[in-house]
Amino acid sequence: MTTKTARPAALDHTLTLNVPFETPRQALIASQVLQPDPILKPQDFAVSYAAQGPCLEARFCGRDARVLRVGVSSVIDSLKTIIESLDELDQTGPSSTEASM
Amino acid sequence: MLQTKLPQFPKYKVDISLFRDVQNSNELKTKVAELPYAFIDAKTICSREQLLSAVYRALDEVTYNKMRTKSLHSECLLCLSPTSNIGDAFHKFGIKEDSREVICLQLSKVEQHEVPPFHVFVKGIEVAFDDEHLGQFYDKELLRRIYKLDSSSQPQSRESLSRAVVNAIHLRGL
Amino acid sequence: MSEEITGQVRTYVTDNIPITLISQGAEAVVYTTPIHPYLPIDDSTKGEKYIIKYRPHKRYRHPSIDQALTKHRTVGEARLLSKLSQIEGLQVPKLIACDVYNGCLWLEFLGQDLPQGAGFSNLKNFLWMHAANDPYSNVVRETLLKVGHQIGLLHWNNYTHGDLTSSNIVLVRSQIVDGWEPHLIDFGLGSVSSMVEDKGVDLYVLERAIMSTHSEFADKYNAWIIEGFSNVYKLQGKAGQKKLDELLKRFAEVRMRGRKRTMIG
Amino acid sequence: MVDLNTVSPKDPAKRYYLALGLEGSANKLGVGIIKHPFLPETGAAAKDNSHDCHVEILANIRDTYVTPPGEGFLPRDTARHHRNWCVRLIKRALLEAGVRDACAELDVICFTRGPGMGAPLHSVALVARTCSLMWQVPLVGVNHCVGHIEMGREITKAKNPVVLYVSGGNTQVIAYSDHRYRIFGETLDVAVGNCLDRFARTLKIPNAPSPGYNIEQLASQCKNKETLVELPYTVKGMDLSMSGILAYIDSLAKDLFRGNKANKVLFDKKTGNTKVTVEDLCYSLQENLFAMLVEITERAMAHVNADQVLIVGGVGSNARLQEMMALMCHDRARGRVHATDERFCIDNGVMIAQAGLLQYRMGNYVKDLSETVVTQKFRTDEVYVSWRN
Repeated sequence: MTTKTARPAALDHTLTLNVPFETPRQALIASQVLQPDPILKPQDFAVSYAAQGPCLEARFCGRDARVLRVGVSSVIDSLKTIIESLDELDQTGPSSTEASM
Repeated sequence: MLQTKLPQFPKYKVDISLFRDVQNSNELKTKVAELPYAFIDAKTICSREQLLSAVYRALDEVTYNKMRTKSLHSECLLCLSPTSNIGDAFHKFGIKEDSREVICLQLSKVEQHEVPPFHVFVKGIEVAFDDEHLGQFYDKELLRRIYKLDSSSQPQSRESLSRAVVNAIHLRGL
Repeated sequence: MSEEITGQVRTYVTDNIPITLISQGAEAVVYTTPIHPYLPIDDSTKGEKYIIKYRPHKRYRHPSIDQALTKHRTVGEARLLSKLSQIEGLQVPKLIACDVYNGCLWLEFLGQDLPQGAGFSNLKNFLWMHAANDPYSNVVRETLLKVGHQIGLLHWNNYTHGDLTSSNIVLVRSQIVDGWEPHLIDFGLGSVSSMVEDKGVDLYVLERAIMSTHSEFADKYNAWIIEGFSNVYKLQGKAGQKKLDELLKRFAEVRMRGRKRTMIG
Repeated sequence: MVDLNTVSPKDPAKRYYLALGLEGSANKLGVGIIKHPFLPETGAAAKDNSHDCHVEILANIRDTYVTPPGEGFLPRDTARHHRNWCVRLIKRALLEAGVRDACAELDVICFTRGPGMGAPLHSVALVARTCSLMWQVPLVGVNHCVGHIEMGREITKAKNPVVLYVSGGNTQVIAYSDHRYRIFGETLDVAVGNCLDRFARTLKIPNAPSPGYNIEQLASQCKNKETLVELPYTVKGMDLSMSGILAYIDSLAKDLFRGNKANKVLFDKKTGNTKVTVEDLCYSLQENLFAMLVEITERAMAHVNADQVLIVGGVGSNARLQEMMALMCHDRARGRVHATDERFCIDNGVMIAQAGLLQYRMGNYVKDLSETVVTQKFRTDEVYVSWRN
């Protein structure tokens, strides 16, 4: 996890997350799943995703620390859901369908 | 004389006569309570539909709601009125000491036995109870005041006045 | 069920008043009868027809709601017609009698049969009749201008119709040769309203009605109606023009969103 | 002419379609799996058979986010609930349905695209997208209301009914014409379910199994059914308004709890005794609201000349509403009312699968993930209903 500060204009609070996945395919899926959702206030916050090998790189920038925090935390919530889906539902074969409930 | 029945209320018969040059209004007014008729000041009636509307409303009230006065005749007078004040209705529509043109109305059950005809009591000249004669006798300004028809929407013709009056009769108290 | 309701009405009006069912809406059933409820049969009533509009009892709702509603609506419609009848130039059916205890209104019957078997003289049939040969003829234009004029009068006086379809506009032969006088009927959903929204919806409902039945010529037809409508407001000078602009703006908005507001889930 | 077989089943040898449906637009999270046999007679020459697909329900699981009495469900918390449970529910559904290899067996994944609460919708959409990508199964975004309608039609086999859709978020009277479910009338402010939920909150009665159910129980215990507490009756043409009724009955309930003797509706003028109970209020509220609903439904029936009504949505499971609607249908056209039980009328995944699978079979599925963005506002009449005549 690295923090960068050199961003132009108003969105000068930035953060980049590198999330490791088991395979490049899973990283790609995660980036594709996150991609479509529009940002509610693009003037305050922006995010971009890229799959690099087995890693998902998410770059955030926001107008202030609070906006950045809120935005990042919501993406992390989403990521948790995606990762759980990948972990639990990928390769749904006889061996992995043991109900965990 | 108009002898009729309202089709929806076949158990009642309605007799109506219009008199002009009535000489004994004074005497008739004192006998209103004892005679089995309603005596109406013709100045306050502009059309047949006005009076018959009131008769219809009276029978409707008596049949489906309740009788609010002592007799069918007083019920008719009340139903002519735009307000629900019985004394006021008598005062406005009932015969006056100096009434020259008078409408006699008898509304009764069919089985009720005959009562003496109007002319036994009324000293005057009977004319047809129709819109032509009513149109000669009614007092436009008086009617406007009674029914509180505001001046901004002054009905021009007798027909439109009659229409406004019929509306008021059917909407009283509702 | 219509037989059941018709049975109720027959009992109510007695055998002396023959009735013919002409329409069965959700709320009211409408009959015609040749018998006037109180005027004797003579030259003035012979050959005439009258409307009986009956609001039947609804078993599904609680009796106290049912009675209150029937009375409220019967009175409401009668009162509205009474008020409208006082507006100069506005043509609505005459109220003959109102029996709130039985949910019955007696009204003047308006309209007649159109020539060439084109059906009853409501606006819908009238436009159908003309669509066949000369859809843009002068009589169509004149009539639609007058339709607009009627609605203009209604709205200018702060009333709305609530169900303004081309079947609820009935044409009556006028003094002028081949001319027609439009009358507005069925004020069951009408109300007193100064809200531009309600008026905009009225105009929109009519526009849709014309479009759905006379789509080919609807643009011109609707334009004529609006022209007649606007003339009423323009006669009222600056204030009228201001209200007209506001109303037409809202009409356009209503049209854009298709009458309904968008709402969350 | 509608051909429901424009897309072949994934495994043509099996001659059936399998669809997974995910629903999470409000506080219920639902996962359903359904099967449509490949019926040759629903092919090109067929009539409108979309209400008779011979659906087989392989799994229908639901988990409701229940809040304590007096509290409603907030979007954030509801979304968290859905995120916590969604994957577990899918696993269980696959197991129940006997789907061993989702990748090979599922034809389509259907999810609710709207209308509803944004955050809960989004959390379920994420799972749908992930599954679609990892299993290589096409996606269909479904309109929640259309889901209700299609499920109701399939379960009841109602042919072209007027639909009353009543739930926590919606109150609409709908009739089908020319490939759209057109809205004839609807609420101008709050939905009927919302109105009941909020009143339940004022009464501080439990939210489980549902606030509306508990109000229904209280109403049935009303001892004085002859007299109603008079409430505003606000039908406006084809539409209705309920916010005024809610505000008024809320104030009555508050006065009742506070013992405000000045309120003459609740307390006897002379003795000060209570005249009205909580049960009376619930009964009167139901009678009033439902009379309004039935009335606008009848208007729509008269308009389109229909003789059947289908009630869908959570409030549709209310027995009194069904009874009133049945009386109206009978009196109006000797017609009948169709309703489903709580398995189907309360939000569920099966209904999303049903509507989604119909759409999929017409060849209409997501081509680009940008089409899967959820939307809080999504009107029933925006959907092009290709699967009906």
